[in-house]
Amino acid sequence: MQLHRKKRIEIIAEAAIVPLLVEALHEAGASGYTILPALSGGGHHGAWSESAMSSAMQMQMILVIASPDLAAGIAARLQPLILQYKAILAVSDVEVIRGDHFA
Amino acid sequence: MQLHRKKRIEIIAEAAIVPLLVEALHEAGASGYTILPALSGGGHHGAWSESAMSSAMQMQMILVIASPDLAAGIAARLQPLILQYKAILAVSDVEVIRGDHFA
Amino acid sequence: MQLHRKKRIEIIAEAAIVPLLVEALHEAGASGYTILPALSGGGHHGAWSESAMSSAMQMQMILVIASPDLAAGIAARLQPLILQYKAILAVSDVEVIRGDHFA
Amino acid sequence: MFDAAAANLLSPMVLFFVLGLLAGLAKSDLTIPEAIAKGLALYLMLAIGFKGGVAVAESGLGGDLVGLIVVGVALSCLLPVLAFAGLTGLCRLDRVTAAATAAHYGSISIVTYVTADSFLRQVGTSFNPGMVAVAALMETPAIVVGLLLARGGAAFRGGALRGGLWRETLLNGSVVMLVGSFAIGWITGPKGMEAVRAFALDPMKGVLMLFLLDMGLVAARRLREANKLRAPLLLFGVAMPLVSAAIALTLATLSGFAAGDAALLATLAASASYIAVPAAMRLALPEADPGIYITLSLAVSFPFNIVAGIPLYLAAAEFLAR
Amino acid sequence: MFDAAAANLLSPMVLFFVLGLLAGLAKSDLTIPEAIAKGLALYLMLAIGFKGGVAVAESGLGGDLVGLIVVGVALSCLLPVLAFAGLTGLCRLDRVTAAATAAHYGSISIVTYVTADSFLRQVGTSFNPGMVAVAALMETPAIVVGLLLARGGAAFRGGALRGGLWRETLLNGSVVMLVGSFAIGWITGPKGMEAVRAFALDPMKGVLMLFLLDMGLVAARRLREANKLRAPLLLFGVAMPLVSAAIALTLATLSGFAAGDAALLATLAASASYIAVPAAMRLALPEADPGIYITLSLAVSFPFNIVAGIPLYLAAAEFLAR
Amino acid sequence: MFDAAAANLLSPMVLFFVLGLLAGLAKSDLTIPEAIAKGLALYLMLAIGFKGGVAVAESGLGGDLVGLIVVGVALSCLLPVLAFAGLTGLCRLDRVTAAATAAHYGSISIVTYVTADSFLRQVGTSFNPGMVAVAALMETPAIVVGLLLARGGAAFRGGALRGGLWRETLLNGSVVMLVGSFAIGWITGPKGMEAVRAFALDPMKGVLMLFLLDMGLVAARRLREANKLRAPLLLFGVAMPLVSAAIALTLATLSGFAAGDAALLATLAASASYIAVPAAMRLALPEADPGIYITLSLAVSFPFNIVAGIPLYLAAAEFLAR
Ligand SMILES: Nc1ncnc2c1ncn2[C@@H]1O[C@H](COP(=O)(O)O)[C@@H](O)[C@H]1O
Ligand SMILES: Nc1ncnc2c1ncn2[C@@H]1O[C@H](COP(=O)(O)O)[C@@H](O)[C@H]1O
Ligand SMILES: Nc1ncnc2c1ncn2[C@@H]1O[C@H](COP(=O)(O)O)[C@@H](O)[C@H]1O
Ligand code: NA
Ligand code: NA
Ligand code: NA
Repeated sequence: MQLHRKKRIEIIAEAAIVPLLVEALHEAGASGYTILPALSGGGHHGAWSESAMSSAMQMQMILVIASPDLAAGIAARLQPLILQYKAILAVSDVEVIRGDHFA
Repeated sequence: MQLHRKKRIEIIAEAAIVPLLVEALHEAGASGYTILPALSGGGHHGAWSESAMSSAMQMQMILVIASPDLAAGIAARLQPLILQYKAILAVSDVEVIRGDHFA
Repeated sequence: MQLHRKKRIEIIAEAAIVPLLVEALHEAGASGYTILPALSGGGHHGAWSESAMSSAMQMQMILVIASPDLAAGIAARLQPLILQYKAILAVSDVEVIRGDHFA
Repeated sequence: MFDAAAANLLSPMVLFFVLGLLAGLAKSDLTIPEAIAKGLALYLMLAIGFKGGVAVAESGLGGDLVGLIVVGVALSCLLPVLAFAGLTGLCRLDRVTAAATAAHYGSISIVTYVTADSFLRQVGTSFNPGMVAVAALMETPAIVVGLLLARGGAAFRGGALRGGLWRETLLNGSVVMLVGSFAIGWITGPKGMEAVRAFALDPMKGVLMLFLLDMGLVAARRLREANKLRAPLLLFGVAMPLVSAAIALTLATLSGFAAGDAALLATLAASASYIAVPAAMRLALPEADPGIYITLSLAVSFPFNIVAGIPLYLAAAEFLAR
Repeated sequence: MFDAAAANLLSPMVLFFVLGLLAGLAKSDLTIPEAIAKGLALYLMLAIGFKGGVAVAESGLGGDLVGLIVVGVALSCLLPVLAFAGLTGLCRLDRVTAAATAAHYGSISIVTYVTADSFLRQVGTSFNPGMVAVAALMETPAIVVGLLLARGGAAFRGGALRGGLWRETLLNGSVVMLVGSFAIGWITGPKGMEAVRAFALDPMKGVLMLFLLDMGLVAARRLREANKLRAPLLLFGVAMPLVSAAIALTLATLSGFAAGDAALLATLAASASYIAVPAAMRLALPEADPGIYITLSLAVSFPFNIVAGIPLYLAAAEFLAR
Repeated sequence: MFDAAAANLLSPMVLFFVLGLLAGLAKSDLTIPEAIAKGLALYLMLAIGFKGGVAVAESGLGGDLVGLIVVGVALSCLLPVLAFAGLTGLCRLDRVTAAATAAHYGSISIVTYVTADSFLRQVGTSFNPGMVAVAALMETPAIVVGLLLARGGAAFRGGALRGGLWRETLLNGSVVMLVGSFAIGWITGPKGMEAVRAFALDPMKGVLMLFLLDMGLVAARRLREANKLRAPLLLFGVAMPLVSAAIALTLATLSGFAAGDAALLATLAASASYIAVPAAMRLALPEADPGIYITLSLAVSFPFNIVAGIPLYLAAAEFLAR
């Protein structure tokens, strides 16, 4: 069985800007993405936890698997948004089945 | 403090087939797994987001930590299901505390 | 665009002890963390799935990005809790934008 | 008929559905949490099943019920064949996606049924209280027919009907909830209803109203998220309910069913599943395109039935019953 | 007594519980979203607490209330010791898991209490409106006793009672909700009830019905997911409620409590916690096996009490009161 | 006025809010699932909008409604300027965070409005049924003013008002829900209300009660999670509602509005947004600190208005109307 080397990009960002990031992902050429919910967290701006009152500090995680080249392009395309909105973007190495599924 | 080298297997698949994959994980000898929810996503088949109307495109993530050998076995055992149902399986390197906990 | 080498720490633990782990993370000097929900899972103690009846086996995932040094300190600080409560702690390599954001 | 159409269009239920559609198309960020929507859906099944069971306990199984069941199940088996012919022949869909879509149109949408039920009560047309049992029994036969259409005899030998699928089909949540609530309503009768009416009966129309708001939002989002549906498919999503309702009305007239029963039977025939059948199809026919069948049933046929279909089927049923 | 048992078994609440059990055992995919079930549970605590408080505002604290509280708290402290002896002696469970399990049986299940309350009203047996306060006060003492049984004196010196545990125990959500709602009901009285009765009173039985459906599903799933429970443990899950109820009824008779109060006290004694206590035990006694104590309390004793226990305890209480 | 304050403080709604505050401050683990709380919030918007619309259909648009709208929208535009001056001048907040916070105080909190509505009914003070439309129209103008304060003219040229922001602002969920429900209530009138009153009207106060419990929990948690607010900011969170209410009451008196209308207008002016505006500000002014503006509006001004503000504004309005 053959595995294919890809990159795994994980973005932690406020729910409010996730649509902007997804748009940027499309522009960068990502062929797919998955968004996961978060419950709570903490950082330089204090702690938050999900609540119906306000989604203003609610974070979500975006997960993208992409080829190394595309991953570099995605990171470059998203960087301004990541900096402006103080989101987190982390890249790591993964190996996948179905290599051709990922742009 | 000693860390132990293991593999981290991440599977993104439709909720409907997650039970099949878990069954296959058991057969492959995995000693544990954790399933995380997803909110929305997009890919070759268009975008989806969770809704009460139909779980037909709802994705979930299965996470398995396993020894390198077992991980290879798991990937091989799951491959046909991954291909048939167009799921995603990605493997990466991790180091864990409590090495003996993982088959 | 420059990426910075960090560690990604992923902890899978029962919801009930997550507050203890977060406290320990603070003491270890982590500058931030994010908690994600889990739906179900299985392991040496049998299977669980989320239910309103009892959060006694409900798991959550804590995600922390930290510098390699801090990550070692975090793992050391959390080890007793991880062992006592039979949680999972896995460390892997990532590269991030905004290196200075992470202690 | 214009009165009926107006009564339907001006009911708070349909207006909230339209509000949801408009908000969704305008990309408003209004959303109803998934858990709430699932809870509302479960509530509606419980309430409609329980109410039907209590009504049967009160007034007995109407003489026509067996006939209604036979015709209903026959429709659930036959309509997929028709839909399949249309989808492969006229819409040039691939065999497997066509078969999966056809199964949806043989099965039913319980929310469409609940909306029709409350519409009939509003305009004062009576119907057989056991009708909800007909709805439950029409949910699943179409799944098997769809699999046969996709795989031929191999459906039984090969993988399609293996594994969790039989359970998924026969014990799927909505069938269990409907049939179970119906049975409990029947057993406990009016006394049971008295104990729980403030929960299970009185708020039902209001819950339906909120749920239809969500349906409108989801249908609009589905329309936007879907890769574009070609015109023939869109047409199918409107024409198939009309054809199904016409066949149901014909059979109902031949069988001499009352106008209310005929209208509900037509509504069931015209409605398409978007809960049970998609789940079964993803498992059994993974190569079928869910973007087609969910969008058609949820975002085209469902709105059509809610807004225009139900009063139309009632008007036709009353015309034929004269 | 047979009448009472039949009235219980044929109530929509118990029938929906049985439906949930059957659907879960048959592996139906029927599920109620976790958030909805949690919301229903919170609602039931609010409603039962508020109702009790309003009733006290209306009719005053019954003369027996102090006695009921004393006996209830004593039961919550003593029953764990008995359970511990049985679990270590007869079932040969390890010390820590036995102690954790024992704590569950000293504490109470508020849903069992709500079901008994609505059963008593249905059959027309009156009881002290402050009884819900007894329930709240019985929730937590057993936790401390369980820790003492597990750790001996070390429970106070070492880690077990440290940290969040006191808060977890005394300020746990269900206690706060029950006691808070009771107090607010007492303060606002009938006027407050009038303002919110369409929410807090009228739909209560119906909500209980839906919640019990979920309890049935969860209990069945727990039975399936659990590593097999050995026969002695299963037996314990049925015998312990009977023993606890018998002791409670004896004390109630000696104290001269009315039949309704005695039946509720027996129900509280017989019921086992599956919310507050498991959470506390995971923190304080991580080496105890949750597969044992959750399964026993949720999947064995809870169903037994709902289906058979409650009418039995009432029948016995009425017999003893004669 | 003391009677009014007591009536408010002793209503189950306010008592449950206080229970939530206390439980949250004591770090009880009582929580209401996010989905449930969102569902309750949507319900309250639906119910209050629908009720307002039906009331307008019944009694017509009161002659003052245009005047109320003009004054309301003017307040929504002017109050942010005042708040901005106070926040930069007296509290020494940075320009962008001050502007973002100011926008919250120009906008409104619909739950505060619903609480005031039910308080007025309880004490028997009548008001214009179209008032809920005033509330909806006051939600968004303040957002634009806030952006102008932060960015000056650049708000229109540069990025702030680009992208999803207009939609976020004009089509945000709460506005759509309020305005849509109001319109549907108006269209369907008393007949529509009759069909859904057991859902949309009767349980409203009870739902508000449960929702306020959650608001109390969330406000307390926010207070605990927030990096410490300095004293001048805390003071602002109490003083600003008083100043806003005073201005609103002055304008209302000059315009000759009835006491009930004036009290509601003052409540709207005094209340600060914690749903729509924070979401818009995170997008448009990411460098503003949400820890400041959410904590101030949710954890300081909201509790003040619920517990003390509403009866105070009514007392003042009645005094001025004499
Ligand atoms: N080092 C980190 N690891 C994981 N999540 C983080 C980290 N830092 C920040 N976050 C998440 O990002 C949110 C905002 O971070 P901050 O801007 O530092 O307050 C936090 O509340 C966390 O949810
Ligand atoms: N490259 C990717 N990275 C992360 N998730 C993906 C990726 N591709 C697909 N997915 C997920 O898998 C689902 C189905 O993908 P597809 O079959 O390409 O439509 C998508 O909706 C995403 O949730
Ligand atoms: N190898 C594993 N990979 C991922 N999750 C695991 C693994 N082992 C255990 N878990 C999670 O941890 C929980 C408790 O594990 P255990 O103590 O082995 O029963 C399981 O129910 C899973 O949610
Ligand atoms: Na059909
Ligand atoms: Na007990
Ligand atoms: Na305001």
